Amino acid sequence: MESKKKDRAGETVHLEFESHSHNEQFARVVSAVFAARLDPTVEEIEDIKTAVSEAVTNAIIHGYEKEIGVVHLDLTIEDKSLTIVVRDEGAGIANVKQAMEPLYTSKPSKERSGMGFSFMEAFMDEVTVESELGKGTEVRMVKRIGSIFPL
Amino acid sequence: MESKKKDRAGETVHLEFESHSHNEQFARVVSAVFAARLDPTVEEIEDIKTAVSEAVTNAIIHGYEKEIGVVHLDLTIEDKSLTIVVRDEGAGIANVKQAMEPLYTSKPSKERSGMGFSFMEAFMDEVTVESELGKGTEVRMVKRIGSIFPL
Amino acid sequence: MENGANYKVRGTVLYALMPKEVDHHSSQEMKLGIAEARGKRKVTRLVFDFSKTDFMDSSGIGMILGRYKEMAAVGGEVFVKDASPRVKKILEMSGIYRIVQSWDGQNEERGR
Amino acid sequence: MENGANYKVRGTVLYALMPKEVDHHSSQEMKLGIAEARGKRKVTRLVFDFSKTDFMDSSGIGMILGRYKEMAAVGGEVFVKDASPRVKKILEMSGIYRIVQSWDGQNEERGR
Ligand SMILES: Nc1ncnc2c1ncn2[C@@H]1O[C@H](COP(=O)(O)OP(=O)(O)O)[C@@H](O)[C@H]1O
Ligand SMILES: Nc1ncnc2c1ncn2[C@@H]1O[C@H](COP(=O)(O)OP(=O)(O)O)[C@@H](O)[C@H]1O
Repeated sequence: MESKKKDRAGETVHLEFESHSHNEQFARVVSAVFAARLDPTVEEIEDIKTAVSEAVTNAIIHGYEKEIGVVHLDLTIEDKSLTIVVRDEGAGIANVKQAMEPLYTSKPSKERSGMGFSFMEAFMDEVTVESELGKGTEVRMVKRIGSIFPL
Repeated sequence: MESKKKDRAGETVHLEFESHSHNEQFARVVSAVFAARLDPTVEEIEDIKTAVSEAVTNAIIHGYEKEIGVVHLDLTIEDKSLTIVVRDEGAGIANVKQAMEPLYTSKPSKERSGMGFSFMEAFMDEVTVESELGKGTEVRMVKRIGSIFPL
Repeated sequence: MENGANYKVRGTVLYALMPKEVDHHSSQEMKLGIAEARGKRKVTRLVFDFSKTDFMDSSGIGMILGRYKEMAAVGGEVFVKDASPRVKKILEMSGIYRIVQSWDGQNEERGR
Repeated sequence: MENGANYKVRGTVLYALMPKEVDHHSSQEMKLGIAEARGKRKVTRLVFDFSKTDFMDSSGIGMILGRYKEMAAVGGEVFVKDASPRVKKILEMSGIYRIVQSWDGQNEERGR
């Protein structure tokens, strides 16, 4: 089966769930199960789970805050890399550059550490954020599995 | 959290994946993880996994046959019941009544046993099928968890 | 095989160690794996060993039926070994115990 | 608590047994759980016991920081116990070891 997969352009699964905090764990588990196909190390799986957890938590608490909205999670495997896209149709970010600065948080009173984006960047090979105020936020992350020398 | 959940109308997750046979297992795992919230018995989890496996396999081999299409899986928890909807936009079924008969299969040469629908019906509390030739098929299944006397 | 299926021949008995999950995906692989293991050998008994299996659905039943037909065609027999309660339930529901026998309690040596 | 968090007070030491997964969801529960366990008691040391934890993200760091501020406000200290390599990595990346100490090797009795 593995050899056949390589001929294809890649494979995506798409998940939609409501912005309840118990779904943070659900999103992590689904991502880990899907990523397992790339035969990652335990460390790589943990990296993926952490990054997914950060992005999904942000969609839940910053994107939708008090309302319940739909969080979209796309997982794509292509060759040996996993692309994760987490999207909300929530508040959006006014200043993405500032938001991504280590320790910046707009919610210190909610015991946020401001380390979410830093963790995503530390554990994934690529992180890009697109956001529009009042429209929502899309975080795209890439993890290359098993490559010491990523292209 | 559990007590709060009861106030809500229910919760749905939606999953879309390509009709590759390795996704049969993926669909089972995701369903089992989601269903775990209802605190089911091991037996109930196995029943759910079997039913999901049957419906998803059918979408893959009968719905899409040789092409690759998208399989939709909706999981909804409401009170103590889990509703599973498996949908494909594939071949459709000409005669649903005949298709649901025990041992009926349109693909005996493919080593199909014709027991898929019978297993779904045996393991779930409700099974309904809607299908249109050339449009696709939707299988809706309900499992009530922990109730000896279902309403 | 990724899901853990495995085959060995002892005398004229072919043991098929079933994977952890027997579904349409792994059944397709097993069909090929068993054909390969049989090769041109004379096999009179095919034993499905379920000791590692915790999931099976109707695709597994279809695969077993397919192997049964092949074995019956040459006068051979099919056995089931070490099925978990869940797998036993699936086998029972399918009515397959009418054509396959239980290998449990049988001595491997008897098969030689 | 569903995810396995647990609290006990011995003398003036509060032990918080962290859940299997420390995320935003379980951190919210822990904030309440620890406040309840402290109650009106005098607590001089808060020990986060990670022996059962295999996952933590930045929400956990935020929760620990929050508890640290509360403890510091009354002159108390915060400790971390039995962190797995992964949890240690997260703690190290966050720089939190500048304010919390390692409880490993400490004797529970010392806390009394
Ligand atoms: N999905 C999102 N929607 C709206 N704002 C977001 C989103 N994700 C992040 N942000 C903003 O970026 C800031 C920094 O995020 P992060 O580094 O994860 O730290 P934290 O979540 O601890 O605040 C947040 O405080 C918030 O203002
Ligand atoms: N999603 C589907 N799309 C098209 N046809 C289907 C679908 N699901 C079931 N069928 C039809 O119903 C028949 C009976 O299904 P089932 O009881 O699961 O047995 P089997 O899959 O072993 O053939 C199939 O052989 C097929 O003709």
